Amino acid sequence: MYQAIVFLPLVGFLIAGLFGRLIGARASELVTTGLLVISAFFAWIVFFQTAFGGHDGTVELFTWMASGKLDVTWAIRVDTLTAVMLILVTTVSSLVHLYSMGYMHEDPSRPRFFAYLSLFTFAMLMLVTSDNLVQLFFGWEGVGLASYLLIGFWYDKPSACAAAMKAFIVNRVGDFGFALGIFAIYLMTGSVAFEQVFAAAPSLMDKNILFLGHEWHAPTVICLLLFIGAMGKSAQLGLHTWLPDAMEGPTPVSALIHAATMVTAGVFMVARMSPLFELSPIALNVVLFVGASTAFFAATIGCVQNDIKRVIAYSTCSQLGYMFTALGTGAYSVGVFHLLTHGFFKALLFLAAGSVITAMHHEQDMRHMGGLWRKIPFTYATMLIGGLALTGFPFTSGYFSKDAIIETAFVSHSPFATYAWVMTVAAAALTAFYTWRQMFMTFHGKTRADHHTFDHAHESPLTMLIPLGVLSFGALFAGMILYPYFVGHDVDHFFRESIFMASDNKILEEMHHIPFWAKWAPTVMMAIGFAFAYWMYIANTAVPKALAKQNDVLYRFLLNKWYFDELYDFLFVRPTLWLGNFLWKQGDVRVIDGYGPNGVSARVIDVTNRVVRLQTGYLYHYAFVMLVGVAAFITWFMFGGAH
Amino acid sequence: MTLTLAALGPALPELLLAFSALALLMFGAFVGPKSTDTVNGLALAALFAALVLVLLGPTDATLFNGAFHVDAFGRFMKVLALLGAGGTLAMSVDWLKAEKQDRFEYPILVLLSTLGMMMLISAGDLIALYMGLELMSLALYVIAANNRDSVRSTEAGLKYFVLGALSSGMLLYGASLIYGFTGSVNFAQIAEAAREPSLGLIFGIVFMFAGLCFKVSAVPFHMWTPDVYEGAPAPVTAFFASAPKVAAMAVFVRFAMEALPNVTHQWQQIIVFVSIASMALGSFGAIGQRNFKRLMAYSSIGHMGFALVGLAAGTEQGVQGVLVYMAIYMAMTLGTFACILSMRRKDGMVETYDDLAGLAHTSPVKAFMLAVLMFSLAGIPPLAGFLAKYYVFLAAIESGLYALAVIGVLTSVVGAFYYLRIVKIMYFDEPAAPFEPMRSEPRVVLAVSGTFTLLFFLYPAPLITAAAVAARALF
Amino acid sequence: MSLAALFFYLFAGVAVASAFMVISSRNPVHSVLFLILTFVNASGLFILIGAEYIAMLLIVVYVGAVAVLFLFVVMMLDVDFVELRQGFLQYLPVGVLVGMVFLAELVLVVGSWTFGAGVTGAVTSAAPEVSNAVAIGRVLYTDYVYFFQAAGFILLVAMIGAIVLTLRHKENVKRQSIPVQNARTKAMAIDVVKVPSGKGL
Amino acid sequence: MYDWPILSVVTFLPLVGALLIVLMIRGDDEVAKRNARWVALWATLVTFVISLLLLFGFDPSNPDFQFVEYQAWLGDVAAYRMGVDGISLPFVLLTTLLMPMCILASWDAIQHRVKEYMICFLVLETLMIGTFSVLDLLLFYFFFEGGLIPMFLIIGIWGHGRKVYAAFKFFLYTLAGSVLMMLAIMAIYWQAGTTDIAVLLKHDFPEGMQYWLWIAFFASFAVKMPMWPVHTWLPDAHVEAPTAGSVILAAIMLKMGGYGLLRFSLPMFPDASAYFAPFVFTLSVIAIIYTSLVALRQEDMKKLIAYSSIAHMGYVTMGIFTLTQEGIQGAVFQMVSHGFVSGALFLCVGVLYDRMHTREIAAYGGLVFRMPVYATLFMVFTMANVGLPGTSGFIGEFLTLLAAFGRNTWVAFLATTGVILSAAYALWLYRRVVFGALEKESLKNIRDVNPRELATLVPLLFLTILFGVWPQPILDACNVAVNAIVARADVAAGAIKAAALVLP
Amino acid sequence: MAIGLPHYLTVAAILFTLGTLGIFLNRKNVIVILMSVELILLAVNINLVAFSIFLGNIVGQVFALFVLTVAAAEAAIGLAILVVFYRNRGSIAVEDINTMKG
Repeated sequence: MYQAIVFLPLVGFLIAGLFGRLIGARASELVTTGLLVISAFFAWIVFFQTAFGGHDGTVELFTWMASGKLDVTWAIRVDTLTAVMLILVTTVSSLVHLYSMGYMHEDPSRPRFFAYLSLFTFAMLMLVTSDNLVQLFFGWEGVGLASYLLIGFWYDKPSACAAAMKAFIVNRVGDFGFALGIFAIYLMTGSVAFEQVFAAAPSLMDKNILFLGHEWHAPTVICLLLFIGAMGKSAQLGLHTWLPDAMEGPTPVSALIHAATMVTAGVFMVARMSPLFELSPIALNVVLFVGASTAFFAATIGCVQNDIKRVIAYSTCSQLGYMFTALGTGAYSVGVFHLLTHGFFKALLFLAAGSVITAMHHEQDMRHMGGLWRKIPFTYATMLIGGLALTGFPFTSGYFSKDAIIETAFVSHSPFATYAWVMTVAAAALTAFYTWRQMFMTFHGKTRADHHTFDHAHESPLTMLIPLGVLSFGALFAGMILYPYFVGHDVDHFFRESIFMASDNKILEEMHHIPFWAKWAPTVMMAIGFAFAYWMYIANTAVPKALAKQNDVLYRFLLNKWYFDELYDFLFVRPTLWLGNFLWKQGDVRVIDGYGPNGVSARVIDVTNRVVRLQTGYLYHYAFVMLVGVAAFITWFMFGGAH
Repeated sequence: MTLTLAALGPALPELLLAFSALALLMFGAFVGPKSTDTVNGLALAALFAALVLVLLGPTDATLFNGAFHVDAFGRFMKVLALLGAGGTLAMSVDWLKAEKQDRFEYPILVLLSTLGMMMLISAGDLIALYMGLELMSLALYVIAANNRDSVRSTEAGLKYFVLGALSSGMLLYGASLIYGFTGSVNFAQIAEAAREPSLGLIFGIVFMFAGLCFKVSAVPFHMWTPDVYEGAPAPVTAFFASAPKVAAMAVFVRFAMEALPNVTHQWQQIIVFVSIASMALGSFGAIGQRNFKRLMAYSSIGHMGFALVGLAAGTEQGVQGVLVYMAIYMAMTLGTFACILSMRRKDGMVETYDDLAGLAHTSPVKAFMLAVLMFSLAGIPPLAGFLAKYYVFLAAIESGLYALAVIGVLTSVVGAFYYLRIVKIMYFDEPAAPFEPMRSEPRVVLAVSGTFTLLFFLYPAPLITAAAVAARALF
Repeated sequence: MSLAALFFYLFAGVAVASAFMVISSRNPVHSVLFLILTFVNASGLFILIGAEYIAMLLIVVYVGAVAVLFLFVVMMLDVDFVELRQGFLQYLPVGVLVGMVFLAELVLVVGSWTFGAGVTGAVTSAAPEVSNAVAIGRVLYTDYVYFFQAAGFILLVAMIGAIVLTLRHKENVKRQSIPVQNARTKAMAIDVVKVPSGKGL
Repeated sequence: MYDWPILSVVTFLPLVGALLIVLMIRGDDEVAKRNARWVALWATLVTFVISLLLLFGFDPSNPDFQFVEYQAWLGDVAAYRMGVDGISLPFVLLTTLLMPMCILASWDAIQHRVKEYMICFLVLETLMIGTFSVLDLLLFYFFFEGGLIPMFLIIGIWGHGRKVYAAFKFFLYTLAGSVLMMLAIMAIYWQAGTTDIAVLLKHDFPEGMQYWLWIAFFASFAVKMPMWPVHTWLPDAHVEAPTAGSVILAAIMLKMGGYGLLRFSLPMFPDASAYFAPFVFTLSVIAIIYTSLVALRQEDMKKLIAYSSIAHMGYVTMGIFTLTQEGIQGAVFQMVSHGFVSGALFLCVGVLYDRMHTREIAAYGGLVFRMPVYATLFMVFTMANVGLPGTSGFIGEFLTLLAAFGRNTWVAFLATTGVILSAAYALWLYRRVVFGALEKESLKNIRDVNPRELATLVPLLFLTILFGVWPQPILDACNVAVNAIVARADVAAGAIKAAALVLP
Repeated sequence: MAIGLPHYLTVAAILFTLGTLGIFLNRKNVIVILMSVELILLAVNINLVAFSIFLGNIVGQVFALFVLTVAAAEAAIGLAILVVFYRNRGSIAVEDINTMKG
């Protein structure tokens, strides 16, 4: 069954990819979607077996690499953490497949699209089921590839190609750290398999590693390196720049990859590596700090975006920050909880946004929308549900998971705890603001779209609406149902060994004892955010413009995404290109070739010319040379070499 | 001591050459210009017969009070010299006829010159060395100016003569010093007497070596080579590049090994320098050339430098290296000159190698053979030229002459450049006007030498073994 | 100073001086004459040292044959005697310098002459009882017959060479050939042409 | 294993093919061309099939050389000795595998002097197989250097643009590197009294001598690899060579350098290898970063791939000189994998060149619209070049970096940046050539890959993926042999390593 | 001071040097070069004869005899070549012997 879950999508990919043009688009869609549904069905079975049946399992397939001490096997390892991810991935993926059948029905290269989707799903499943770091890395890069392919799906759009490349390369920066982390783990423990690494982890507590010329605390170095990888994949502050651009891909892709699953791989990885992170308070603090900062930072940008998908993208970024905040406090299960709920409601938001976009004939700019709720009520409803969940409206799933994170930040003993709490609470307000701003701009008020488009706006086909419905259910109730298992008292029983928490890590207990005001602070902030959004976009629509004009610098700063792209361009891209050119023209051509082969050959020609000039054709010169030769020899023997 | 005719047996090849030269001279003188073809044919036959006699003759004999040695070393070198003389003579007949330079004296002079070489190779004392050298050289001076109506040919003869006379003066002066400081002219006795190197002896060696270096055209006594090679008629140049080089190298080796085994350290220094300078100058000088013959002059300077590397080692291994080198050099040189001799268009001979452009299109087999020879001259495995270099450097490394070896191989890389350029011109460039078809003699010589060069590596044992035997004869 | 020494210095001095004139005089005819003088004096040196045969040979061969040959060629070629060209002086210093170094080293070395290790060191004439010429004559055709023959071949080559290079039958020169003249017959001299009537000039 | 000299047969069978062409095919008309192509194809195919027998007969657990042959040749100086072990076998098979593809790739591209072309390739194949399967030092040099001749001709006659410059540069550069090795071979002969590699591998050279010999060998192999800063011949040679020539250069001839380092430098001069390892690390790291940066700026597809090859060879040298099991096996794997991947990439460029006769990146764009199959294949190979896990490109990089990390973290750190840069240049190339709108008029009618091209690319694709997920065959094959090298390096150089290498 | 071998050798050395100098300092005509060669050979002969006498060994004189012979032959060939060159070039100035160089 494990194999079926993981490999059915691969089969789908191969069928659609290799024979897509042969069997036609429709068949490809049906095959991939069908296989994925089966896979999802198995995944749910496995989830119940594992999470509630307490039935972990590992299937070893065959050896991947064995060299020296290194032994890497292809294996499928299922424990609760994996099982949680399995249901999320397969469910959302199959829903997105289904949705795509409607969303993409005009596209000529649907087989390719579905093949890519299945490929992605396969890679993601390999990632979550790996039992060693290298296979994890395989999945990690595999989803990166799929993401690259899907972002660049409309390859005739230069912006899409650029975004795809950017996504891949920025991810590679993260992978750079991840790879080094794997190397460090191998160096310290002699293995890359989770079993051995975790078994050896406690002994690393007081070990040092020589890294870049200095002795460091081994777990800290390892965890920080791994976290760089997580930052890249999960678009944390610094390596987040690819995520908004990734919205160039088709909307289902954004829903699946850039909201629900792939971007959460970093969170999954940190949770998976919890036995190591638990050893390094410093690393956890860094995680906490970065997570909290991202949560706030991305939210600020989300407030000024006008593209409907980009708002959600920044929201994703921000929510990922929340998850890392939880991880940074040591509350791994809480992070995973938010991962799960967020997967549902963010996928829902994206798909709903996609529905809006279809309705508006591929218009994505919210400034050209408005008043749509009457035209597409079902979409509106689902989007409302998603929005409520996102903002943490009481008793929606976001309420449970997000507020739990803010609580962990509050009770954490980290030096950054207060900072994290302030940031996350502030971000809660901003989240509510941009979510409602989006709702209002899209669905309410008078329409700003041209008549033709507006009049032809219509509800999406059933294939698209069913996924919305299913996800709405998840967005509403997943939190409530699962709260005890992720946050409450059943955590230990639920996760067992799949998440490791050190014996002094009591954060899950402490968070149940926080003061009342702190517990409700996020909810209040949410209300404030809503109020502001209402005031600005319903009550007094002139306010936003005036505010923007008033705080021009701030507005531009936010609108340009804190100038990260420009900064990177200036700091990395240009110098790299300049350096490449310099090394080529100056290094290779001028110095190496100039003094090497070409220089040598030029010198040879010089010598040759001199030799040839020596050959004057005059007898007396020739005789002179002979005489000088003899004279030189006898002089040499006279005074030098004879004895 | 009485000398019976039977006792002259070991010198039979030389006697044969001498008498055939005399007989052919008579024949030619009485029959006149009509006799040229016959004299050519007979001269070739004489060379061939001498070759057979050399091969069949005794391997160890001494005549004339030690002035004439017959040994395995001499036999090896004589075979080479005779092959070189015979090969070039065979190729030159048609050429000279076409250029209207055919005279019956030419083959006779070649015969006499070859006789000189044989004497030189067998020389066991200084007088024999000198006489052999002069017999060889005087004939060469004359045939260098063979095209007596051409400024270039006569200029070549004149330059060769003047410098040759100077060099024999030096050689003689050295010989006189050696005689004076050891009291003998016989190699074996010199070796006895020269146990302690005195400065006078060393000066003698320097002067002697200067003269010998001139004959093998080693730097700095090489200056005549390019001009003479360019100026002399092509068959003569071919002859210059092959047989006399072998003979001179043979006497060089024999003199150094038989007369001076106890002062190796001293003369080694000279040879090391000369060899480095030759390799370098040969490689660098050739790059600037356009004329194929002149290029071959520099090439032969370089190759003599490589051969001298073996001599510099001063060991049996080194001598073996020299022998192998000379044999392979001979094959490559003959083949290359076979091509040069056939660079004929309707309007006459051409000599610049640009005329070879696109030869691969117009006559692919010839181009292939010449390419093989060029790669071999450059010393690229698996061709014969590589093994030649390998053996001399092997000896140098054995003797610890690392600097010499390193400089040597690096210059060989420089040298590879101009050989490659010829390949490039033949294969990469657009075809020029085709040459007239090759005549049969050059064709045979080219085929044999090209095939030998190409396939030598398959079964190198006979030559290598023969060279080893020959080298052992000197120790 | 003994008489022998006196003559040595006389001959040596004149020989060196005239050798210098050989290479430095402007007129090649003078050079040849100075060359003869040099040889004569060298011959005197040989007589002094007791090598009469070689001394006589030097006079006969060189003065009698070679130098005259030179003279002949110099006259025949009739070259105009141009003044010393610039190059001479330009190269003179460095040439002389090298020459001097060369000479100094040679003199230093030959001054150090001692008998080589393998030589007995007996400074005796080869065979005091016979004359120099006899001594040479005894070995020349016996021990050194090989070289003698070789010398013969060398002279032969010289002869062939000189002929090959310089003898030429010019195409447009009418030469007298007495046998041909004598063998001339009427048939060869007169060609009777029958001119058909009417077809003449 | 077999009672017939299988290695000799594999080595010289292509030569027989060449002889057949020489002897049987006359003229220069279409028939002759076609015959020459077919003969060459069959010769290489049969060679490949026979070489597969090697695979079946090979015992990976046997540390000795296998299929050993001996014939007297040059007396004491050298003999004809053949044999393979786990390190050389993959290269032999790589060579025999790629040759038929090269012939196929030249099927239509080469239209003049086809006969000579095929002869050159067949001779080259013999020389290359020989290089990997001889067990005699001098004979090795024969094959190693002999390859220069046909390659020189291939670049010079059938190349493009500045072909003469490139051919000369290639030839003289590599020759200059190797002549020093020739001297070292002689010195080895005098020191050890033999040129039998099997004996020499166990010979202990005096330490002082090792350094010089090592340097001499390194001079040759570093140029061949090529390592920075003696790499500049490679871009020129690659760019100007015909497609198949580039494939051979990149896929096989570069490997001779790495093979040489593994076969000779490491086991024969273990002390020197350990002593110079930091030096090689430095050069490798510079090569990886430097050439990746330079690759970023290339305007010519082949040149870009050529520079990327240099970077990838940097991983190989780095891996080799970690002197660990992982590193060396990774290096072997990286070489084999680079053989598939770079070969395939050059074939991909060749596909375009055959159609458009330009390699300018700027001349392309939007090919995916007309050439979807091509785009897919190119994508896979690009990703393999980038080192995506699941392709064979990953294994080698991963293992070498993993091992390097254990030796020196700075090296691993800097070398790993190559992972980022390689993604940048490879994807950028792909984007500019394949993606984007199809705007150029000249490209509107471009045809997708034809079956012949598919036949060359698909096997490589298959192998790239296969070895990406299942690299064990190669790792197993060389396991024992590498083990011996590592053991020798450990024993001989333990002290130096402890002192000089772990601490940066 | 008795006249010994060194005296003769010194005279020979001077003549030898003058001969070589004559070859490369001469710019006028080739004949003088040929004469210089004769000077060199004379020097050699003096050397040989002197050594022969002082060693009490006749070989040197025989050698000198052959050197004389060969010198004569050489002179003949040299002059012959000179004559043909003069016919072609119309000059025997040393500086005019330079159609080939480089």
